[in-house]
Amino acid sequence: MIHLAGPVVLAAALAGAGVYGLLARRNAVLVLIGAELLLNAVNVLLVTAGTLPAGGLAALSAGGPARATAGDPLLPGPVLAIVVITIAAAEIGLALAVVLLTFRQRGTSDLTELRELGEGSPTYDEHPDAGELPPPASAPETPPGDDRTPSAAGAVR
Amino acid sequence: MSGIADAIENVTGAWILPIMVGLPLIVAVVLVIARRLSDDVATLVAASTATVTFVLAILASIAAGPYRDGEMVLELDRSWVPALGVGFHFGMDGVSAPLVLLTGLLGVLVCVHSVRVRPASGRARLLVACYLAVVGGALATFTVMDAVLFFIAFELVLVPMWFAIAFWGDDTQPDAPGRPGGEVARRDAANRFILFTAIGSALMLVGLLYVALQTGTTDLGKLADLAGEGLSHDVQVIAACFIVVGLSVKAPAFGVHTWLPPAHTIAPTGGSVLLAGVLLKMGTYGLVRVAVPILPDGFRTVAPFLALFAVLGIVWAGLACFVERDLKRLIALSSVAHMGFVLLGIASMTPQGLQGALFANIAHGLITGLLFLTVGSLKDRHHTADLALIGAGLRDRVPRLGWLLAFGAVAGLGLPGLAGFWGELLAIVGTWQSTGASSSLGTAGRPFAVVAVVGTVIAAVYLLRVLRLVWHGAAADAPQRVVPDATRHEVMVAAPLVVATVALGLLPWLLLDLTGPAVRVLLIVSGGNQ
Amino acid sequence: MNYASGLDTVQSVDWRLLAPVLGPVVAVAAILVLDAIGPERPGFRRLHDVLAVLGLVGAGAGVLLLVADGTTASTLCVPGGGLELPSCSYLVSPLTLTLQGLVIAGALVCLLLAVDGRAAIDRAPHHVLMLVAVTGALSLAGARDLITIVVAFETASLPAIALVALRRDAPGAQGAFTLLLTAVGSLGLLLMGMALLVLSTGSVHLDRIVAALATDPNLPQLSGPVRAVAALGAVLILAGVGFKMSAVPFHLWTPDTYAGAPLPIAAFLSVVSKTAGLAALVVLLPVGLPGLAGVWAPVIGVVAALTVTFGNLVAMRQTVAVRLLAWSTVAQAGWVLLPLSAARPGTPSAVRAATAASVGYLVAYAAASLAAFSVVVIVGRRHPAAEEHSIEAYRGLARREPVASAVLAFALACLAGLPPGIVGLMAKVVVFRPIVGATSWWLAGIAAVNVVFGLVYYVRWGALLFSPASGRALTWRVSVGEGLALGASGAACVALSVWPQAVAGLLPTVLR
Amino acid sequence: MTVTAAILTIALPAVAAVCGLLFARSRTAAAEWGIVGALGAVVASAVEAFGVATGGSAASITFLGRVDLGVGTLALDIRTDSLSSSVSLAVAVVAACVQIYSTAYLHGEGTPEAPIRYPAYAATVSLFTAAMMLVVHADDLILLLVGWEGMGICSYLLIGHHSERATARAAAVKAFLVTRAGDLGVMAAVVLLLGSARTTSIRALIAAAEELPASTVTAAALLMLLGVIGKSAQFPLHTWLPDAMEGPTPVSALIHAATMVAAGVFLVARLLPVFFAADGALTIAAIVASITMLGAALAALAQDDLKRLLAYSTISQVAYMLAGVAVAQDAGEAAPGVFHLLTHAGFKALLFLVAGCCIHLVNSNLMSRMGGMGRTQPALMVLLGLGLAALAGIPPFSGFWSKEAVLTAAEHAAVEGDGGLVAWIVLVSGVLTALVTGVYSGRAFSLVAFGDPAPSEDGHETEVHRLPRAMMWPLWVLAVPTVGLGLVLLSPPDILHGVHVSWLTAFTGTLVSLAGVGWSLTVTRIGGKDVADALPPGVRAFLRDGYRLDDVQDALVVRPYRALARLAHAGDQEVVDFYPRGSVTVARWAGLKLRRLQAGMANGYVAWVVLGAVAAGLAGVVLS
Repeated sequence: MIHLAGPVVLAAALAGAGVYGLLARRNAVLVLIGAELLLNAVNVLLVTAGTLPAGGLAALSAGGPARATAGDPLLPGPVLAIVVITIAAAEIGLALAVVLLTFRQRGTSDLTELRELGEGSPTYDEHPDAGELPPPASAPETPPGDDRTPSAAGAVR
Repeated sequence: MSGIADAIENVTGAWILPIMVGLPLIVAVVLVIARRLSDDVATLVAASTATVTFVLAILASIAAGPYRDGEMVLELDRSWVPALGVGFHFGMDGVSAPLVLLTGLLGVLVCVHSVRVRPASGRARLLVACYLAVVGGALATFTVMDAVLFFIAFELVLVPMWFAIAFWGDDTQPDAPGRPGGEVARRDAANRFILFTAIGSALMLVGLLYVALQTGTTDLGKLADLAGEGLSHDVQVIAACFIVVGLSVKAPAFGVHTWLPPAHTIAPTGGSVLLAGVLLKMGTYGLVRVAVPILPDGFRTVAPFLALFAVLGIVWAGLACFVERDLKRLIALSSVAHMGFVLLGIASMTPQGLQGALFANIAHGLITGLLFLTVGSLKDRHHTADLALIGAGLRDRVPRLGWLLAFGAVAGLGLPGLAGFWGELLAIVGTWQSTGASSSLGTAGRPFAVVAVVGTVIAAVYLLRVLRLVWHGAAADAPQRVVPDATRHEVMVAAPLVVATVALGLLPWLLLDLTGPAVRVLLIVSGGNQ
Repeated sequence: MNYASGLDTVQSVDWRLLAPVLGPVVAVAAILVLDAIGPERPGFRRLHDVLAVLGLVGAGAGVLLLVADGTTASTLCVPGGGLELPSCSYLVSPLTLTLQGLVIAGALVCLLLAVDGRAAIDRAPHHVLMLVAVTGALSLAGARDLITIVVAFETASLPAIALVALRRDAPGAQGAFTLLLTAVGSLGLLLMGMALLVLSTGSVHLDRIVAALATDPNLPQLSGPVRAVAALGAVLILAGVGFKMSAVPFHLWTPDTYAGAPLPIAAFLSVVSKTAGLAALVVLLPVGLPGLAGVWAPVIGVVAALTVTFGNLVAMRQTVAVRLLAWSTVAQAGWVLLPLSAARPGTPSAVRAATAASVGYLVAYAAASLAAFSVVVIVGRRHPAAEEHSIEAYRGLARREPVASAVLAFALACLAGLPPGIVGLMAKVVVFRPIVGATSWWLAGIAAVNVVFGLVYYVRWGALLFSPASGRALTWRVSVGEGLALGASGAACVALSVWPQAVAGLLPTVLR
Repeated sequence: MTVTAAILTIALPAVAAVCGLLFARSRTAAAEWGIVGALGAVVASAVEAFGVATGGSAASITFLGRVDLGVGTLALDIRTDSLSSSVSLAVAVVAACVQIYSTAYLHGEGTPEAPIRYPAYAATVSLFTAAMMLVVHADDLILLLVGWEGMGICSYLLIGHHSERATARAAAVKAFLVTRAGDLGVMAAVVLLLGSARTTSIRALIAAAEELPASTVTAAALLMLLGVIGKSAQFPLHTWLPDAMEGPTPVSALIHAATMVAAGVFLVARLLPVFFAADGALTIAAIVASITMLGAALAALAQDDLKRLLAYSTISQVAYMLAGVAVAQDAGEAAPGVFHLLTHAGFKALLFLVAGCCIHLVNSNLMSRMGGMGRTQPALMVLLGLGLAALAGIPPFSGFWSKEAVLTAAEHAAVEGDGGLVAWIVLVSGVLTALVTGVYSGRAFSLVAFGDPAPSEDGHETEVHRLPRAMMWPLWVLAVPTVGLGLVLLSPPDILHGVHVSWLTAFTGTLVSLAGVGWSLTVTRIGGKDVADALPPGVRAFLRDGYRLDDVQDALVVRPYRALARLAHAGDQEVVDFYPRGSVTVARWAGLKLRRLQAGMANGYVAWVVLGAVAAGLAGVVLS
């Protein structure tokens, strides 16, 4: 039985790298790789858990069979790890499909180019239907006191 | 009388109460759905529905008699949401009956008023539907005997009244510094109304649920019988805080009253009448029905603060009225002062105080209803409620309206011999009495009473100012000299209010005998100040 | 359940209990086969719809059967050792059936809404994806071990992402990618939490985890670090599931994805997906980790308070109908979560009451939300701005389209908690009860304030319906699917308003 | 029968008022309703007086029912006794005279700018009468308050009758508010008594006055005294009364003679045992009366306006009444004050109605415009002389007897009783006032009857014409008590037991009065124009303006009140309404800021997820 510290540090390092990739990368594919790293950190933890005696840390620390439940016949850690790997695969498949779709539509997979749906985004369209059914001038739809400054985005388009 | 009571017992039993509540609500829905109905027919339908409802209210209050021992004779209890312990529970006693009758009466007047006097923006069919819904909701509030049902009934009036203000309200208010007029003012008024009231009722709900969870029942009757038994002092204080704060928004107490002037000012005439005459009463009724009997200890702790805000309201609103230019707004502000007396009477937790509060409730409903009807007519004719623009000499230009206004003002200043007097007097007596260690107001009682007495003069000051500016004076000075006087129809609508004001002023026992036994039961059970 | 055979790790399967989950699976298989063999003929296309509906109806029938049975039973069990009872991966309990019923009803309405829209182009993939997602949600409600939960959770999540992308345009792709990335990140957190739980308890079965973390005074107490690890696992699970509920701060995908998704799919996300989220949360926390309620309940309280406030504040500033609904759904998620904060360790009744309130609110919300979405979908298909039409499009609608307007107005009243939407009012009562019972006055205060915040935008929208129309107002003939969805969801709101017991009295005495 | 008559005295005018207002289609009909009501009241009160005189006193009966206060009940009863029957008779007679007189005084329909509004006028006068009757008969303080305030509002309506004049509007408001401020006292007393004594029944209070806690009785008496001071226009709340002359002259007769101002004195007389039991209340009343009688008499001296002169004389005379009651030596001895009330009712009504005739003739209130009526209207001047003689206390006119009775009582209290210093003050002040009264009475007569009329401003000479009969008949009717009411002392009824006139006092008083009258009458004979010219101009103006108390009132009450009102009004918008508006602003601002978080970047959203997880994780570890 190995000491817990090693795998836990490894998992932490993997998770840290994954989160970094997830947050800091601009390219969609690289971001996805960060996500995979995060999932693999989980796998390390799970496999580590598999090496613990039945009842896990709780049984170890409580120091006795009183708390120790019978071993889970499913080999919890490793089985869950396998499931995670499968899920990760499915997810990556779906993700790549979506990235492909994006690339087809917009010609880029750079996340900074793909943000017009965000309300705080500079390219957000505040009044998308303004052209079709002009709102009547007489009745403001917002309660009084409204300082309806259209966001900077509204002016851009 | 007993013959009628027996007949009702045989025919409907206590179902008369839900029938009375349901009828206007159902007709309101029908009126909304029936799009082909012309306004003429719709208003007639509404007027007759309101009349039938009023008749039912009268029958119910006869059947709920004779109010001698304060027991609830007319009561209906069915299970509705067992998981929450919420019952479909209706009942009527001496506290409810006057308010039910008042609501019925004002409902009739408002709907009859609409038969001839139509809103400028049209769609009278939907407006009277709103009125009927408000009446139904108010009747429900005054007759339900379950805490959660009370909360629902309390909320029931919000939407129709919001519609009445938001769609038929006055959108011609002039701009004032810091207060834009027109459509913005209308929307602001409607939103203020619904938002203030909603937060009030949410807080009230928290308090009610706390009580219900601690006692295991939401039945207001059972809770009143418990009279705080099994609720520790702290629990009672917390619950009372929530309930009192929540209900004071509706009442409204000083500090949370700023929704009221815009709402009353903007609302169409009938809406103002119902707001002042019925909706404000829901808050004070709630205090009498829920806070006083159920949380005697807690309410006793909170009462001095309530009384303080009540007294502040009396003085503050009275002073503010003195320089207010808009007549509708002025009457609305004066409502804050008048309801201050009601709150003060309740806070005293004395029989006299509660008697006074319940009386003042009704009196304010009648008098302010009359004033809003009259001012509404004036506003329709002058297209403004600004005192300066209405101009002087109403007594000569439009004598009927002028005299109605003068009568309303005189009644509003609490002249002895008219309905307004008794409530104020008894509320002050109760406050004066509520002194000493075991009372709710303690050392503050007497100072509050003194200030309240002064408040009665303040009312005279601002109402006489109104009369001096528009009722008195040379007709020749008025900007619009020739306006039509009140029609027979309008006088007919106002007449019952005048008669009732005089009758209650001279024969106060008409009302006090109804509420007296109930008040004693409420207070004896809760060990209130005797 | 016979464990007598030597192969004691082989699980017995009670297919009857699994019927609700299997219904959509069978339909998926049938649609796939049909798609494989059938050319694109109009008759066949309707057949796709019928099969999908049948799958859901079958699942519903299964739920109803089990409800009629009234039993609480488990399947997919592994034997316990020694004195231990067998641990089971799937449990049929009132909680399971309630959530499953909700999922099925919600999915059915969404499906009916979808069949005449964009989904008409991609019928087979659309129906398959939706049914698979439903399957995931259904099995999530019954899952009682971590592995099943993870699998079910992802089965519910991933197809939903694909459904968003089915719009096949840039906003669709962007919405899908946003959701996907949030889902992946959250999955990492969820799995991390689960791994920590496995690490600390050595088990994936919830009943064993409960036993291992029990705060029974007769047992030796857990050491602090182990408790910390488990607690960390619990809150990471909360963080991982939070995105599915659109809880702040895991909610940011919501408005973007709703705006990018086809409208029926937005409805699907707001009801079915959210139900799945609550199912995961309820199964993992109140059912799986009641002993750690002292840890997760306060965190949920903070999250719920943030969620409801944040959602309402931003919703007040929205003009686009679907975005307004998106933010309102955030706020409503806060309402759903609020009661869970009243759970306290060692008092099973409080935990149960809190969970019941949560689920009860979700039922009310689902009905109202579906009704509102039905109208938005109908308008979106006829408005030039399509999915992005603003609420101005509803001005004066009451005159032209009274029925749809009535449904929308009623739904908004329910969401706002105003009469005549009694169910909304009752749902608020239901939520306030546990909070008040736990004397969390700060939460009660925040909730009370948010009642008002919510009113602002619901009332604003509702008022537009009745305002005089300025120019041309929309008018339409609805298709069968739209009509059914509108009618059913509207009727549900009314029925629940008349009979709020359905919202208030959900879970009987035991929470499993 | 007595009781029925008492009820009718209240009900008949009240019904007449309501009917007149609702059903009178024409001016004539309105006048008829008013006269019928008033005459009915005369008959009823005569019957009542007869009944009381023959059948004994103090019958009491339920009138408006019993009121459930929550604790105990309140009986809204009325009573008849010699006090109420005598005062009600006086009220009814004066009211009837006023109603008849008014039909001629307020003739025609007026102009659109200044309409006559006769139906409203007649009805209000009827209501006024009814209210006073209620005060007179009430056996319960609250019921009394109903009538008391009813009079207040009627006086408001009547004073402001010619509301097209700004001065009339202001006077009406002032009259109501000043008396209402005083009425706070009565209201507070009612509150106090309901609290401590648990009753406001006058009978019960009189019976229990000695048993009640001294502090309660004192406080209640002092509070009621405040009301009395307001209603009876005593210093310092008298300022409304001179302004009230803006009302039509018959109304002034009604207000000054028998109703409103007398009600205050009546209240003290009615509740004398209570005041008696209260330490110091009567002392204060006596001091207030002493100040008022002399001060008002001096102010009357400097008036140029006949009605204002009469108004100040009323204040002064009412102070006599109050003093007469206040120096009573035992709880039953209100008689001198009440006697003066009755005589004053007669002669002051006469004086006002005569003044009305004069005003009617010259279209002006100024005495300088009226001169020479001794030649043109001899009959009128005889009546004026009778009234002024009674006012000045010249024997044998009624005013002489009653005034000397008051002075005798004061002397009695000062010399023999335990009245002490206060009684001396009253006595000295009373004698001085008698002198001044003589002077201004004589002055008025000399100016009106003998003076040279100043040319009218619009140039044309006032035409001499006969006064209508409806204006003259009431004068002769009122002249009868003015001359002859002293005769009742030959066989005094119950109510006047205790009225004594000592020879010494009578002699002194008469001497002083005659001196005053003589001085002012002789001034003109020896070339002077006006006895008031003897006053330095500054003092004269000061007295004419009522000691400039209006300015004091303005500075102390009116302006601070306005400032406070403006403050409250602005505060309502800016302070109280700040938090709802503030929270709306904050909510909107927050909404705007929060939606900016929605930057659209997918991995930005994940950053928030991670941040949330970290925060939650920290919280979880801390909480575990």
